[in-house]
Amino acid sequence: MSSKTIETSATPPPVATNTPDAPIVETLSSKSSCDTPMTEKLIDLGEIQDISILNEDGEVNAALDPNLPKVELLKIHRAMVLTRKLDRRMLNMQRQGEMGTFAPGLGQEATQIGQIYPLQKNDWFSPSYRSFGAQLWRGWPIDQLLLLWDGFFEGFAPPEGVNDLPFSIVVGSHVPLATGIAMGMRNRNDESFVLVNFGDGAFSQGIIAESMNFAVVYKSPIVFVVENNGYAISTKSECQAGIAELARRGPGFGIPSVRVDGNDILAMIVASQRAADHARSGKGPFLIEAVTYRMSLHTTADDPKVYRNDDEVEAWEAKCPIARFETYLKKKNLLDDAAIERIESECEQEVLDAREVFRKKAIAKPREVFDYMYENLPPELQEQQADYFAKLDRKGVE
Amino acid sequence: MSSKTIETSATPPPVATNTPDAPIVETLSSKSSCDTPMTEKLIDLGEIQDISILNEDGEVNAALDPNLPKVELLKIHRAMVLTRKLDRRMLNMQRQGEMGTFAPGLGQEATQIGQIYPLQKNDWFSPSYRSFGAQLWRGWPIDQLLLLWDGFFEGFAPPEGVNDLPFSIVVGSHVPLATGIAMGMRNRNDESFVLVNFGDGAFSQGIIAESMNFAVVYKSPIVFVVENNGYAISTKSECQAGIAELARRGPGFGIPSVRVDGNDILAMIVASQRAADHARSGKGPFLIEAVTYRMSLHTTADDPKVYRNDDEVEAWEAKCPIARFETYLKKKNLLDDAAIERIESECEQEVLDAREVFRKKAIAKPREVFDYMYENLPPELQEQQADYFAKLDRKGVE
Amino acid sequence: MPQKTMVEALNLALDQSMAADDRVCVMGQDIAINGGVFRVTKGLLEKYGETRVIDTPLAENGIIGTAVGMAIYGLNPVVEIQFSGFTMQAFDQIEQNMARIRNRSRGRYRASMVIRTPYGGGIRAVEHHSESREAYWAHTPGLKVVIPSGPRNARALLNAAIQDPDPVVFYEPKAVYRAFREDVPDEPETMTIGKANIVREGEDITLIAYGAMMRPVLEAAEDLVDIHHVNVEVIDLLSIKPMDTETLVESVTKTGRCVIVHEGPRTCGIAAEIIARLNEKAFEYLIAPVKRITGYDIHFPFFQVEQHYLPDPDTIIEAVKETMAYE
Amino acid sequence: MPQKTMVEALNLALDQSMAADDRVCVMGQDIAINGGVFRVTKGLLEKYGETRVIDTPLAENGIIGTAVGMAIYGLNPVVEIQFSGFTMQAFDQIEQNMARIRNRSRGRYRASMVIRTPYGGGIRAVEHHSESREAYWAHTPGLKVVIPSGPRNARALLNAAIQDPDPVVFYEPKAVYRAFREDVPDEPETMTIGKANIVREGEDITLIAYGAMMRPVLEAAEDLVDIHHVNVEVIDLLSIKPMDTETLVESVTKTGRCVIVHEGPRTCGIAAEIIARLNEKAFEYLIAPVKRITGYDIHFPFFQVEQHYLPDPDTIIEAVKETMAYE
Ligand SMILES: Cc1ncc(C[n+]2csc(CCOP(=O)(O)OP(=O)(O)O)c2C)c(N)n1
Ligand SMILES: Cc1ncc(C[n+]2csc(CCOP(=O)(O)OP(=O)(O)O)c2C)c(N)n1
Ligand SMILES: [Mg+2]
Ligand SMILES: [Mg+2]
Repeated sequence: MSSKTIETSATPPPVATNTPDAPIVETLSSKSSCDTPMTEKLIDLGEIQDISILNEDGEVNAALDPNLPKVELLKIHRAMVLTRKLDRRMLNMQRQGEMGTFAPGLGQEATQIGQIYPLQKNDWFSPSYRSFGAQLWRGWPIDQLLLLWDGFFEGFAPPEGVNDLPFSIVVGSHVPLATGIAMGMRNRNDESFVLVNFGDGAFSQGIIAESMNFAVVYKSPIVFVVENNGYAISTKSECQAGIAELARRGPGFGIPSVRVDGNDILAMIVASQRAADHARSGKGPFLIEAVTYRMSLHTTADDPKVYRNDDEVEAWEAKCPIARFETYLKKKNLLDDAAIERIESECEQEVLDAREVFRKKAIAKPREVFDYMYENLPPELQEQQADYFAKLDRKGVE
Repeated sequence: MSSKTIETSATPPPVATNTPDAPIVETLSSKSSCDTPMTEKLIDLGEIQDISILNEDGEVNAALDPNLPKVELLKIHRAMVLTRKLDRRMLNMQRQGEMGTFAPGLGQEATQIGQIYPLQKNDWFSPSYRSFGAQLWRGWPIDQLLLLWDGFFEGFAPPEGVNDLPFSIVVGSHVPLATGIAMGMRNRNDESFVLVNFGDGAFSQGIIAESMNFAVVYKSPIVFVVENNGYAISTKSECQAGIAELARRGPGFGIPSVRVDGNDILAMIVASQRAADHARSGKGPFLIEAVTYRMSLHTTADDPKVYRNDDEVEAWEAKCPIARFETYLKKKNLLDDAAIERIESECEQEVLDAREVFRKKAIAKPREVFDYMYENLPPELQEQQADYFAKLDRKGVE
Repeated sequence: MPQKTMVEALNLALDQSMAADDRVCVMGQDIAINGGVFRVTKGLLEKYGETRVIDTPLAENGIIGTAVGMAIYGLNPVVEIQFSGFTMQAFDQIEQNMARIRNRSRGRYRASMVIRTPYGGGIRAVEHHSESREAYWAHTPGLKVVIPSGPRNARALLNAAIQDPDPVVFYEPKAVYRAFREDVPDEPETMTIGKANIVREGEDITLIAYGAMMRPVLEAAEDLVDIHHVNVEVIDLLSIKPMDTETLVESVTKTGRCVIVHEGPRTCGIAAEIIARLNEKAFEYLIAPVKRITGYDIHFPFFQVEQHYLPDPDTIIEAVKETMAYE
Repeated sequence: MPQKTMVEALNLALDQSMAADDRVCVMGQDIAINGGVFRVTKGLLEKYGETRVIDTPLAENGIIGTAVGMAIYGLNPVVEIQFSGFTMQAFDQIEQNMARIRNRSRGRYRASMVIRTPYGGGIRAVEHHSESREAYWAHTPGLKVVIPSGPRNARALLNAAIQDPDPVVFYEPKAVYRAFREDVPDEPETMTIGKANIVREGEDITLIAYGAMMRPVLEAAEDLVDIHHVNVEVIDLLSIKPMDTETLVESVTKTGRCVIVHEGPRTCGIAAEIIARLNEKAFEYLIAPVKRITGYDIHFPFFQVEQHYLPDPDTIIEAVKETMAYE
């Protein structure tokens, strides 16, 4: 796993069957870094940063604190609380049979809100499926997210004015789209940038390697965020890759990278803003590894007890991104318990109100399934559609 | 392209449209590498070696010289000469219409012979299409290589006792097979290893990233050789990737890597032997970047004049791997001009003899095309085969 | 005989195959410690250890490519792809290596391996989780493609697929995974790949289907016989490639009428191929056009409306009635 | 009118499309400085610069995926994949994004883009360079698939494909690239995707083909008319998906007999689909079984024997004679 030194064998190599007089290849120990040939030069691979600002107790490293204005801090806090409320409510609805299988984001609120924070309206976002925190921030109505997870296709329609892709269900498959948008920006001298996120599991997909390479070759304005939440379903991130810090992969493609405590909202914002600046200023792609933990189920169809211990989960509870941030805000006298309670109940209410909207909208429209296949439905599909409508008619379905 | 430092923006970030009071994210300049949280630690990515032993004038760095026995040195030299003779002859045959499109390996003889040198009979080799140098070393008869490039499928049949895959035409597609063989070895406690090579262009294929990741996750005995010959058809390697040294990608996957002067046979052998030792001793995969140059055409269908200057090619002529090695051997008094001439004409004769064998064997066998589809041809294919035979019968084809 | 679901029956086939032959290994995402997202590989890790029950990184193309390598090395991998929609990720390794290594190496190497993957709709899943694209593999030279319809034939077919010296794509109808139980004997059973099964004999019309579609077809058949007095012959295809053309032709030669049912898209689907073969070999016996009840040429809809997309007994009955009425 | 090869005609279509609409850009391996391995994009770099004529890294899946992203952003990419065998590498991005982004985004985004790629045998190429797997794309919802047969329709079809708001897979018969010249007018021509072309009218039998197979078919047709006195009707399909079922059905309704020719593998190929549609819509007019002369279900053989694999005029004539003789 070490990428540091070249291992040399202490014993002579075995005799090759096709080389009767086996050569002795000397173990080379001298390492010179001079520039002339006939040497072993060393190529320095450099370093990457690992950023943490707010610790588990809500203590801040003042030298690194971005000192965001109060209104910003409160807005961020509220977004994290709202994300969590929605998350819990969806789980609850799912358990009650009012929601399809969905992927909870519990514990990843700082990662979500931190990465999306620097985006402006003209920037683009290509999310993975566990990104409703960021989607809320971008302006997706809660009721629409509920519709989506409950199997209504219209939930995927990006709201007017929101430059987001419908999220990706096939892990990694949305990443080249983001790179392509960034290539388009670059070619059109558009000063926006693209944010794309994916998981530690997705990072094994070759298409992400290809997308990173395209991004750096064309110096395109894109920020890759790998949300390392420890698991891809049951597979621990240690088993997913041969590097403990996934951020190491970025430099291997020539992409500046950082590692961040993904449960530390301040560190996430600092890293994301830095990445956004980098991308916007024409310097090409940037990679952020956000180290966090999937506190809940992979999806509601999953049983984590099969593959992980409660101990592990409990240890991560102490690192809660919201609690930590609240301590910080309290110390800054920007929040107190009463305010937190008020915000929580407002958020809860917002979710419940959205649920009502969702319930009203949750009407299947089976006749729409052909509507978005092509701009103009070809005759052979018109025929199939007519068959299908006849079938619905026979069943008495609207 | 630098993987070294994180760029920080000197100016405040732009105002996000959805955040009226824009936050000022401080530029972080302090870099501490202490281990406590609330800091910016630095993760050291380490170094990789860049090995060169024999320079363009045939001078050797004695400290690094593997001091191979005479018989080995001469064997290696002969293999390089034979490779070149075959190469030139194939080009000649192709131009005369006696050979299909083929991919010359001119200039890459040291890369080829150096990488294959440490392999024993039980080791496996999964070559790309520009590997006939290594294939000759492994025991593929010349006439069979000629058959293959002239469109006779039987040219792909691995000779008895040779653990090689038929080479890959789809760039990169053979790499996971090699990793899979290595995984099998690992699971079966087989102490052999697998060698796989591919080009600087192929390295952009996601499947190679996946294969490298699998190899390191399962600590499988495999050596990846990327032959960076400067081009993928017309695409310069600088345009193919965002890293000048392709070996940087290895550490990004947790794979120890070296860069080698691929026109330096001694450096190639030292690096390959080291990689082989590493793989054989259970330490997992190893990556070698061999820096060389495609002196000739991409394939006989290609016209390099469209995309590169003669100057560039000439500059590389001075780096000829064979000439350089011959100077070294002469200085060691292992060769003189007369001996070189003799070896050259022996090799030439060997190729010409093989051409005769090839000419005798070059008989199309159209009735074989169904033979290796399945172990037992299913009835529906038997029917198609019967149709096909009837067609051949009508045409009077054997 | 013990009653088993299809999931349990498949698990039994894997377990017994692994016990019988140590070259057999299983690999895929979440198949070891988690026992697979549908639990088909449950308990195998404990029994056979992590060199034979292999959790892989999340990369389908890498999984298939490395499995082909393992097969070349002499092992016999049974790969799970979590949903058949993700076999698209591995298309190149399937088409370029798995299907070709025998031919390319002129018989020196073979890819004796199985890709197991759940396919089809009906389980309220999200996008990409309900595809039925078996026609892609049927169109790909070098592969075999089989699809069981119930626990017992699933177990026997999987045994056959594992023992097959050539690569087999094994589509598992996930809607059937736990839908019902069947007697599955303890002693290993196998069956011949390439043989269809006449589930019900009849004289009036031939109904051809496979996989999850056998259920609506059999339901329709019951009503057709009982209520509409149509004596249907029902064929479970089981093997998509090679196809048991002989059995199909014989049946249609007898009945003169035929309806084919599958979930996958219509154009260039399995029904098209069956029609082409019937046209070639039973032309003079055909009394009516062969009807196909298939998925439409659209993306599988989100789950609130999937039941309307999928062929159902009513539609099948309608098609049979129309075909019977044709003169 | 200037006489052009197909390569030159395609180059003209690209050039004029790029001149007319600055959203059109071309991308692929070796297409800029090298002008493409078949020189279809020659000269475009000099005219339109490297932001619109984009040499890419060697990664087909990345090429298609990023092109879809560019299309979402509002550009109109025309991608070259060097050989159609390598579209396998991009199967997932084609199926999961290119074919779906319109539907997934409920019409908000579209992949108005073209994949141009040479397909088919006959140029003495190595493995993977002669495939004809258009049926994969025909089976994939959300795509259009077109295949020209000569310089003039190649140019018009490519214009149509570039202007199409939906993704088009554009297969170029590489055996025809430089095989002959045709008059190709300077002023831009286009044609309707989804329309077949009746190349020769006849009463006795319908011959259906497309792409490179039009040449042996037309050669056969000549002999059939002149020597065998069979008045064949010849249809050039041009658009594989959507297919001009109406024209096919009308023709076969008239002739009652039909032979279909394609290079790709037989099972679930384009001929199977045509037969299914004729069965559905021209059943009562069919006098003889529809014959298919196709590639076999094997890997495309190495080039010393490829001429035997490919459908040839003799085999087509034989099939027509058999079909004519059927009563
Ligand atoms: C290509 C593909 N393979 C498999 C799956 C099934 N699957 C869904 S989520 C998941 C794990 C993803 O893990 P990770 O990328 O770490 O994201 P996380 O779920 O942890 O957010 C898997 C295997 C899929 N959706 N797509
Ligand atoms: C997947 C795939 N895409 C495209 C090609 C066409 N092609 C053949 S060789 C080649 C360039 C390969 O370059 P590189 O990997 O550097 O190897 P080199 O030819 O320089 O040895 C290309 C694009 C192919 N064979 N396979
Ligand atoms: Mg994860
Ligand atoms: Mg190269």
